[in-house]
Amino acid sequence: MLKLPRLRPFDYIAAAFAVALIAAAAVSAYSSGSEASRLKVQTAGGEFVYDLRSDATLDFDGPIGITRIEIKDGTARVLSSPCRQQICVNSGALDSGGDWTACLPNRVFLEVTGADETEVDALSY
Amino acid sequence: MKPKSTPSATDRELVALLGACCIFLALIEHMIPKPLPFLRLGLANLPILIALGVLNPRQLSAVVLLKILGQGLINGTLFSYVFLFSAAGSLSSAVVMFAVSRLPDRVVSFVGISISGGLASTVAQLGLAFLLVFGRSALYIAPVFLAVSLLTSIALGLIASSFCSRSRWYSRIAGAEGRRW
Amino acid sequence: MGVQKSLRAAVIVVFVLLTAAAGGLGAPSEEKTSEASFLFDTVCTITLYGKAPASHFIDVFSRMEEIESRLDLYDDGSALSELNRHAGMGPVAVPEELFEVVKHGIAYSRLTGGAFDITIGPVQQLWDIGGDSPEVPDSADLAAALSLVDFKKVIFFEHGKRILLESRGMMIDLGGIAKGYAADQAAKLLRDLGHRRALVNFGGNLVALGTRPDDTPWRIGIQHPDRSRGDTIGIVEVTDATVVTSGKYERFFEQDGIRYHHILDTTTGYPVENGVASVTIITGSSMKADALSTAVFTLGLEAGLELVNGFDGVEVVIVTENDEIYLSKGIGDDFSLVDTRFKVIR
Amino acid sequence: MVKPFIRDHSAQVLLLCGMLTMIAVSLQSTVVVRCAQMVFFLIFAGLMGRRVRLLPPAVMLLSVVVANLFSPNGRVLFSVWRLDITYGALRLGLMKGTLFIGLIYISRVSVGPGLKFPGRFGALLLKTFAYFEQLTEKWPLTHGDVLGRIDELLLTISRSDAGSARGEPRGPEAADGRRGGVIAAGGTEIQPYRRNLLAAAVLLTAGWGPYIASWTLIAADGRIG
Repeated sequence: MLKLPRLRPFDYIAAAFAVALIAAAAVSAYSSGSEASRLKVQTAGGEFVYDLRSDATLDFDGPIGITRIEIKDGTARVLSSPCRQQICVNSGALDSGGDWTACLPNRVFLEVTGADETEVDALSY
Repeated sequence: MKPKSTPSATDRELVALLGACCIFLALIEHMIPKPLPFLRLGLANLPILIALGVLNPRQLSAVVLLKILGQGLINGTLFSYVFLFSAAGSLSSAVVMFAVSRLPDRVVSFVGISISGGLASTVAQLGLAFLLVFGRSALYIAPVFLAVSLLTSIALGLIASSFCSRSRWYSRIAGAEGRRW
Repeated sequence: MGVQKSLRAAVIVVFVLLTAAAGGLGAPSEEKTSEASFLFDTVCTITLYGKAPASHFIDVFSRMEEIESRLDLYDDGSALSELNRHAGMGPVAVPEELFEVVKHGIAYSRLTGGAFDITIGPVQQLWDIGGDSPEVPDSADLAAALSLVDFKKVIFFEHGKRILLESRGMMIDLGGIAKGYAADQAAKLLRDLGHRRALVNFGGNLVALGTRPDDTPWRIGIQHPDRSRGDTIGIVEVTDATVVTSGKYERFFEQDGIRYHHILDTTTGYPVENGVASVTIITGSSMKADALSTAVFTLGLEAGLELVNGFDGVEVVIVTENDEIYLSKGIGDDFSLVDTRFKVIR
Repeated sequence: MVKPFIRDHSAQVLLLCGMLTMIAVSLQSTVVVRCAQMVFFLIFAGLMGRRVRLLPPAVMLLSVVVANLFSPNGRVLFSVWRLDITYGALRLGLMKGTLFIGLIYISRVSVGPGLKFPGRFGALLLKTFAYFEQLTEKWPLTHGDVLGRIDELLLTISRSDAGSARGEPRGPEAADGRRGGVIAAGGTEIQPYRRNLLAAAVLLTAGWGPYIASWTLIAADGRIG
């Protein structure tokens, strides 16, 4: 049968490194904290979902024109909007679960879902 | 080219034989049914592991090239992603195993070399999977792959060690000064 | 053999790690689902916990659309527009729902001594804040519009559910209570559907049903008046309650460098400027909270606090423009400060 | 002049055309066309007598698609449990998966018998395949002391000096057992070099055809517009 060798220091180091690597990979992949943050966009033309980790510039058609949304570095913002008041553009970047903004005239609603970093359940404004 | 470094006929034979062993084992592995198309035992790495103690870097790279190319030819996947995966895995594992095998005998055994090589190969292939096919989902399968790779590479290290310690063929090619981990 | 032992140990460690990782994947506490829709000129979201069939969302939202179609001032086809068009022309029969909401609105107008007044319509229309072309109105026009604002001139005829607006040009604007009424109705509907906990958020008009999934009170953030949406100034903890905020930051426009917001003084016709930045009411009825938050905002700090302290079961958080937060007596420890730059005065 | 060259190098020509086809397939941006191409190359590999298995590519394609679905991108088509299936993610998964499998089968078709490698490395490869032959022939299908038998086998083979004993290896695809395919009707065997050239033409057409066709359509559109 197999004649087992005497294991030497580096064998243990390599095995320990491998176990640590597996543990690190498992933690980073499966820990609930790293649940993917997503950008949900509701428009007159349907519902869209994007991964906040992949940068993109997106155009959405609405009743009064095109709302342009940018996803960058894990945050989402409205770059430009055909609306007059520009509330959506001014509300800045959305980054944590529950953040949202909307362009009412163009019927575009953005919401970040996923890991809820805010400690409140809802916001009164 | 210096005449000294020109491989002798027997050395060329040895390179070809080890390369043939790689391809043969790859074929054996190919015939073993797998639960997932991506999980492999890495049997084809055994000859390279064994060759570490007998061949110089040039010859070793020739065996690795033969393995990659032969595998591609046998499976017909010479110019597809699969080939890219196998090439990346084989090359990175060979480089790492060669580096680790230069450590003194009392520090490392076949098992440690095999684990290092297996990890290098898996990390390289996961990297490619991330870039080319699976995207971020590659991260989710990474722990499973790394764990499987750890187990199989430990097994391969033990087999290599056991084989070399008693093989008459290995004694012949390695000679008295051949390393036995 | 030592080697085999350590090998076995390594194998066990790996599998324990893997199972632990797999365990972390599952085990969600109580599933949370949320849907949003554009209604009442804002974003309305409903969040349900536990088993929530899609039909529940559809039921509630279609009911909300029905309410909106009756109470929308800007929809020419709505029952409210119909009523406003007949101002000064005799009583108009209206749907029972509108009848009740207007009656409630007038009751709140009376209760707040006119600080909240649903007949503000003509003035609101002149400013058109939040509309397409807001501008500062001509003072003569404003005076004329203001003369039409008087909740006492709304007469109810229980028989036939008819309402009379006494003067021509009068206009009822339910914008101050419609969202509150709708949120109350949504909460009622959800309770009837068997939901013990839920969050109804109609543009900041919030109804929190039951408790959080871990049976602790809901934590409701109060919007910071100077920061972007989502930044909180403080948090109130509530169970089965509504939280409604009126803030001058919510809707406004700028003209000649001056910022005009949407909460209009029923006596001057101009946006209220009395040092108050926002008013948050915590109570049982969202419609009441909607009306009271506007009234307290208009009345200002002292009169506002006095008004609230006169009611049972109504609490208030008033944020002023000089970085102070005033709390009503009963709020106790349910309020916690987030932005420490502000001073809390109980 | 040309004919003998083609006759001798048809396997190389086929490989070259196969690689050109791969470029076309990876450039193909219409997801339906790429799916169709994948299916076509799979069938064609079968017709050419290459090993074609259905389950592994199916599992592969499915897992690539599913893996990509976890990264939502674009319009929500429908939801399965709590996962939103988005058009963008589905398209991306299909694009990647079909390319993966398509390239495998293009490669299977274009790496055929008779492929030669020049130079010293070519000679080494030949020798390697000669050893490989011996290994497959002498492989001991026995139980018991596997390592000991392997040791003996290696000793025998290295003593037999296999490298120079045999000139012509069976070459790639040898292990398959199924050698070359017959795509001619009526049972007439086509000459290997003709078959290689025919395969090359088919590959090029299937790869570049749709690409050029869409390009021409766009050009025509431009003229009309």
